[in-house]
Amino acid sequence: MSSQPVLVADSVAKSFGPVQVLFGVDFNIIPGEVHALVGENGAGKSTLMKILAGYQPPSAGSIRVDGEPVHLSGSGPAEALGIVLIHQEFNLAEHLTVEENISLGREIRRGLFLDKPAMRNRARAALAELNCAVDPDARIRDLSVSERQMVEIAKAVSRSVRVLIMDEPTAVLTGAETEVLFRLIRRLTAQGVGVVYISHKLDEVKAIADRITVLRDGRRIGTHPAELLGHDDIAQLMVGRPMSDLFPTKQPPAPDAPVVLAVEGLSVPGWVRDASFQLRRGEILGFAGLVGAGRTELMEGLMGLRHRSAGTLRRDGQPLRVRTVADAAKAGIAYLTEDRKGKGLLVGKGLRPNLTLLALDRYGRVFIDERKEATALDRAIEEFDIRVKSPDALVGSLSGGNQQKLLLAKTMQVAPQILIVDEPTRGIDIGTKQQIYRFLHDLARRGTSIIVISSEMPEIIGLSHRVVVMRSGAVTGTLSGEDITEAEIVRYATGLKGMKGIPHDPVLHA
Amino acid sequence: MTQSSMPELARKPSAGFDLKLWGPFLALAGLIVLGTLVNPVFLSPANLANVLTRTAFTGIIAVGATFVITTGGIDLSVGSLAAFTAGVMIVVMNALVGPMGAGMGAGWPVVLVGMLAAVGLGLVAGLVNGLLVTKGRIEAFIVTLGTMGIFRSLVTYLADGGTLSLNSGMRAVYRPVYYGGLFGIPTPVLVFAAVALIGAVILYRTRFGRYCAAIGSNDEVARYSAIDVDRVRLLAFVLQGLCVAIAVILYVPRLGSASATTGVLWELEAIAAVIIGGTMLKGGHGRIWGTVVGAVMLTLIDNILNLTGAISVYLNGAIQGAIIIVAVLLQRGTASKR
Amino acid sequence: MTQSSMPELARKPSAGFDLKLWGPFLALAGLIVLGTLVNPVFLSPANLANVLTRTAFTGIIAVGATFVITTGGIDLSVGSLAAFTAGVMIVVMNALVGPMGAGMGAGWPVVLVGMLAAVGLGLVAGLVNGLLVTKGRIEAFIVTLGTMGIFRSLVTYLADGGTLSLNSGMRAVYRPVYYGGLFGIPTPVLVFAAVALIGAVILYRTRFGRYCAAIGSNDEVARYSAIDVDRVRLLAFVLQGLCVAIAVILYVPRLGSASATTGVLWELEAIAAVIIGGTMLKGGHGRIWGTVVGAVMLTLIDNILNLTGAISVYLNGAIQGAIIIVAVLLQRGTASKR
Amino acid sequence: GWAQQKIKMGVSIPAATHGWAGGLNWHAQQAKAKLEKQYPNLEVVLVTARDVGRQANDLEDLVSVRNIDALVILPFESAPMTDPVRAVKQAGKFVTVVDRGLTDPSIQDLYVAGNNPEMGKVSAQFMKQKLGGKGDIVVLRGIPTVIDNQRVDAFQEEIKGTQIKVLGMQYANWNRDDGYKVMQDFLSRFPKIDAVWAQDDDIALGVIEAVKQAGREKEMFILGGAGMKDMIKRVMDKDPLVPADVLYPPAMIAEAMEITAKHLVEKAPIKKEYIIEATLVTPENASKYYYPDSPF
Ligand SMILES: Nc1ncnc2c1ncn2[C@@H]1O[C@H](COP(=O)(O)OP(=O)(O)OP(=O)(O)O)[C@@H](O)[C@H]1O
Ligand SMILES: Nc1ncnc2c1ncn2[C@@H]1O[C@H](COP(=O)(O)OP(=O)(O)OP(=O)(O)O)[C@@H](O)[C@H]1O
Ligand SMILES: [Mg+2]
Ligand SMILES: [Mg+2]
Repeated sequence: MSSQPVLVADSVAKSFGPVQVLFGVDFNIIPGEVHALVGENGAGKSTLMKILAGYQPPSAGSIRVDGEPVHLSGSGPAEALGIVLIHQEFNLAEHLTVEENISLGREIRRGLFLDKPAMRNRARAALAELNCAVDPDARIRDLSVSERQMVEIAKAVSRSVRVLIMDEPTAVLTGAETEVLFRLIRRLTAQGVGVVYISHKLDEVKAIADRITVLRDGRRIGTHPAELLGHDDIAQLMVGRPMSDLFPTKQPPAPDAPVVLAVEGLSVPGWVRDASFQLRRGEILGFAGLVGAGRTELMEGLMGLRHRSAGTLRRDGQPLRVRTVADAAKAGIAYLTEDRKGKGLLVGKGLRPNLTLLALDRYGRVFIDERKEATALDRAIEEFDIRVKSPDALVGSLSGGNQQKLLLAKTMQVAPQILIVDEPTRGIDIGTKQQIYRFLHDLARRGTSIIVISSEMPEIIGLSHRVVVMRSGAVTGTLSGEDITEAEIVRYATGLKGMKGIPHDPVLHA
Repeated sequence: MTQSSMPELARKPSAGFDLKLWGPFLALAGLIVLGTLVNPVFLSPANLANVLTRTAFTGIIAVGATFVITTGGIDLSVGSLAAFTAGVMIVVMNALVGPMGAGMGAGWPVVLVGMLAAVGLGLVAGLVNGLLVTKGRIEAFIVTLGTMGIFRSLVTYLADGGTLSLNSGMRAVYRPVYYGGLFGIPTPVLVFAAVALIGAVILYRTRFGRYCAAIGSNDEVARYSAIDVDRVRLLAFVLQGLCVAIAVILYVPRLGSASATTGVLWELEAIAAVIIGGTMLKGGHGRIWGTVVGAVMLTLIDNILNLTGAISVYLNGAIQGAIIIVAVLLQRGTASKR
Repeated sequence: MTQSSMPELARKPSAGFDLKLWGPFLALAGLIVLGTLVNPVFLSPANLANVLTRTAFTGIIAVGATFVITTGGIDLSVGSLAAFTAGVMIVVMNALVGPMGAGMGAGWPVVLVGMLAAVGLGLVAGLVNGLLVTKGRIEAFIVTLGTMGIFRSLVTYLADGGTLSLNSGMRAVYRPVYYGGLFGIPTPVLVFAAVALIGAVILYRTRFGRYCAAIGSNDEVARYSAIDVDRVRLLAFVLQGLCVAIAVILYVPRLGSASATTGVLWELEAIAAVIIGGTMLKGGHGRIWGTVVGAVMLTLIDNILNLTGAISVYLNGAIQGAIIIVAVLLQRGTASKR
Repeated sequence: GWAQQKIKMGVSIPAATHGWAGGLNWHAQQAKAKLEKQYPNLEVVLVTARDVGRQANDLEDLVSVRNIDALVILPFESAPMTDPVRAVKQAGKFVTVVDRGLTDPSIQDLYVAGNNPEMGKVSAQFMKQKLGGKGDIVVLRGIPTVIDNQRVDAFQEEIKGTQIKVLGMQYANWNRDDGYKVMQDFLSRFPKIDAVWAQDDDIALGVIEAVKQAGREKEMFILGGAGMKDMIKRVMDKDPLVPADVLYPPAMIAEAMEITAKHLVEKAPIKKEYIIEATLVTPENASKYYYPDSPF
């Protein structure tokens, strides 16, 4: 790792209108290294990367490639130089197929015409490298977020790349997929590719990075060799204060706490088969599984967001009919989606309408009380630490983590008794994560029952009183107390334990 | 259709002068200047009253269209529905005039029944369109293309291919609804203003209005936010039907008749008014006041062309088209240069 | 974690019979059955040839419209452009017939020049629409609403309000282009098939086609993928202009005339064909063969109505509308039940 | 100045949205040019409208901002335009109504018109005579309006009691393309057709092409209407397919404008009504009605 940097940012600054978000940041990437970039939500990581990859021009400062100053007038020229960015937010055309997205802008042609078999093969190869079994002919809008993320990665690595910038690639991936991704990254760096890796999962950063740069409030705090920084050091550099324990001590409900929700034999055609579980008052119930285990689909089926073919719900022992989200909301159940851009937030609208959309009936019967909304927004900004330069900003201009906080705030507007959160800390920095864990913990202590779906094993383990493990659309086991360990969860999630001879295709009967 | 899904900037509505927001109003001001230059009579109160009164029909319909388009739909059937509703209204009133008499005393009840018939029909038609779109899961474009043909046909059938004319006694009673006014302001203008105001309140200040915009900008997000997407879509079509009925109630006393040619191309005019006003055809963002300005602009262009005799009559359409493009070009152009 | 434990995720979109995909074709089959029931003459080769030949004009235009709509645009000006192009073509040919003569020998060069003029005009008009949309950043709806008025006006002006008729000598030369054929298949049908085929190849097998869908689906993503969004949009409009020109080249020899009424409402028909065929009005997904079927369906409905005397002529429009809705309802209905 | 003393005559007609209306527009413009040259202190304000509502708007504008002294109007439709024209009259303007009579004839000062029922009747009489009172015919109508109804009703009234049978009747919207399409389908549907009443020359031209394409020229004849130059020419040339035409000249607008202008400027006395008869054009008299320069 002695060679010259391929890509250098020289005191880059960036302003959006009157708001400055980057202040003279220096950054460079050396071939064959993994350079991690960490920082709080809204620190400017994504913005810096977009500038490096040509998506946005810097307001000041310069970019150099191989020592030569360049003016990247778009992502095209950057890609031509081998600089490829995997976006934090999905950057796929929904109506197009996986293959079409992977090939977009780089189609293989034979003569005038597209060479579809060649492109399909290329797509399949790229996906296979990621152990991802998505059909190249599937349309993006039919994929789950984790699958989309894999497609996004496949799209990036199938280009000829010298610098690969990954903006929170693992936010929606489970440990297994992350392993696969890391193998891929190591292979790429061995070939001399420089990798920039942005993540809020500091264990990952420790595991993969050679150097770590910390960004705070648009300024570079420092760049250090990874081996010199411990987990806590990074956290402290990021948030500017020492970090205490991430997870509060668990306080499980009494064993005889009433069952507030009982799900019996719920099936979602094509996704989930015969799932049953119970949720107690004040309990945090974790859901673990690999990508594609069907956890999201189970919850969406429960909420009336997907068609159910079988299954009964009981709320406080009474049969409950949930055909729409509104029914669920009436029963005090709220769901936070994993797909914040596609299903969670209106990116073209402001914070206020987004915050109150789910609970608008609480803001006036006929006319909306905008003052009350504004107050609620102020409170949410405060409570969830949403970093926004102006309350009139459009949601699309918020940093990813801050969008996630807003989404959480939105879900909490209905003050649910049962809260289902799907990847709740996706893209959230470690400082805020701690706040959110504390928040969930306190909520449960005050009697709210919480279901947490998460791909982050520590999160599941650190938060849950009990853990339900799913695999291929079926519940394979439920763990509690001391049994909640990574090894045990993985055993159930991969089919080594739980059900005998899991059929590979159990749920596709519609 | 060039707006990007990723906003470039955090836009502050209050920061300075938002040209995107004010564009339609500027374009309107430009047209008024043009009109005055062409012929000073343009600014006479009588002419302005005429122009605004005329705008009322398509303007009121366009207010309804703003809702449908904001939810991401489209309604091509409004012109035909207007004709059909006018036809039914006339038939109803003519039929009642026998038993109830057309004298000044008995006239008003008949008119009221006619109005109720119009409103009822408008609501039912909107419901049909809405149900086909939501329950039938057919594109609004196709549904309303179909009902456009159906309504048009029905009025032709009703009129036996000719014209349905309101009983002359009834006309005398009904006339003031179009030709009368309050404090010198013609009734249609007052009604138009009221409809626009109510429309603005609904769109900007009620849950329903919010939901319309939410559905138009991302119906999945709306669904996940416990919004009954189908019901809101349905209601938007019903509202559109109601607006058509109101427009017809003002229209019938003007010409006192309905035929197969009544309201032809009103749908195009209404949609054009909505889009010129800054509402996005793809949905998600509606602007009632923009729509009002758009509707007025379209009438003004006609009026200005009538004020000058300089141009070959054959080229009227070309001038109209050019003015529309230039007006929108100017507002967009200045807006993007910020 | 072992790799072998990954569940088999691969979902095949092609699993089984895709009714969404085949819907338009089923609806077409239904119409054909209906036609045969109404009048057995329906299936006669002469009638089928008539129907297909008639479909050619709007069908070819609709192929172009498929591209524009797939990119998320819309073109309302095609009907007017067709009329204007026909007018210019006739004027050009009539003007040349003097110097070049209309004899059988000299006739073809004149026709060729006329065709070139049509193609040139179509391309330029498409370019104008496209530039206003891309560089002017005006909604396609407004741009083409404007040019619709402009082109219509220009042909009226050219024809002095009346009808432009092709020199009768020239007509004799040119006639075979419409009335002739190969192996018993009328030329327009052959050309239509060729245009559709080429359209399908472009949409499905070229980069340009893919880019159209990508832009319609999400123009920001397209831009991020280094696609020149403006250029693709522009090209789609130019392609639309070319299709209009081809349609006009087939249309002029039919009646040898052009007037202000030529091509009225063709835009609506073309867009309807596209949408019935399964292309999404909001863009992102285009289907050429669906468009062809949609166009044929629309002509068939007319034809079937003309072949039966059972219905009051006043109600033709209603039946048409109802058939359109039912046809689409059936295909959507069956599709969603999967 | 002298401009103030100009006499203004407003002319409101439907826009050139079909052939006959195109002819109307042309004749109106010719007349405008001619009259303004003939009477230097006359200004003719010509406005065209594409629907009833707009024509009503035009009348308002003519009175309120153009300040006309007289109005010549060819109403888009009779009943709906009655009140707007009445308003013009009440504003003290001289009113000439052309072609389509108002429902209240007392409004007009002058009426210049073709005769729609007469046109249907004359057409039927010719059919009866030419077919010998017996045969199968098809009818292509215009667009659903009162005029169209008047023509068709009178036609059907006249053939009542004969052995002429109307096999089929469809709207062809006064449009060549629709005439062509509808006729194609009639030809598929009916193996034997003795005559076609196309009612309008634009439709007739489409019908002719369809008949020719089917190779059935020998079987039938076609009767159009209006007096389009192409059709008059065919009659003149004794085209067996087009044995006659029934006149309904768009030039009536010019006549109305001339009479009105003459009255305005020279205060010439006028008759209250000028009815232009629906003359049957035959090879014998065709040359009288042939205007090769007209676009119609
Ligand atoms: N297009 C934009 N318009 C206005 N402000 C923007 C825009 N894009 C980003 N910002 C602002 O810039 C700041 C930095 O955002 P950025 O997305 O770079 O943060 P980040 O470090 O990636 O955070 P996260 O960890 O949450 O992804 C934020 O305050 C954000 O609101
Ligand atoms: N038996 C099965 N056969 C085929 N595909 C299956 C089967 N079971 C599940 N799947 C796949 O499961 C996936 C379910 O989506 P999803 O990835 O959202 O599940 P999840 O448990 O929520 O995982 P995550 O939230 O980590 O993404 C789909 O991609 C679907 O193809
Ligand atoms: Mg970020
Ligand atoms: Mg999930």
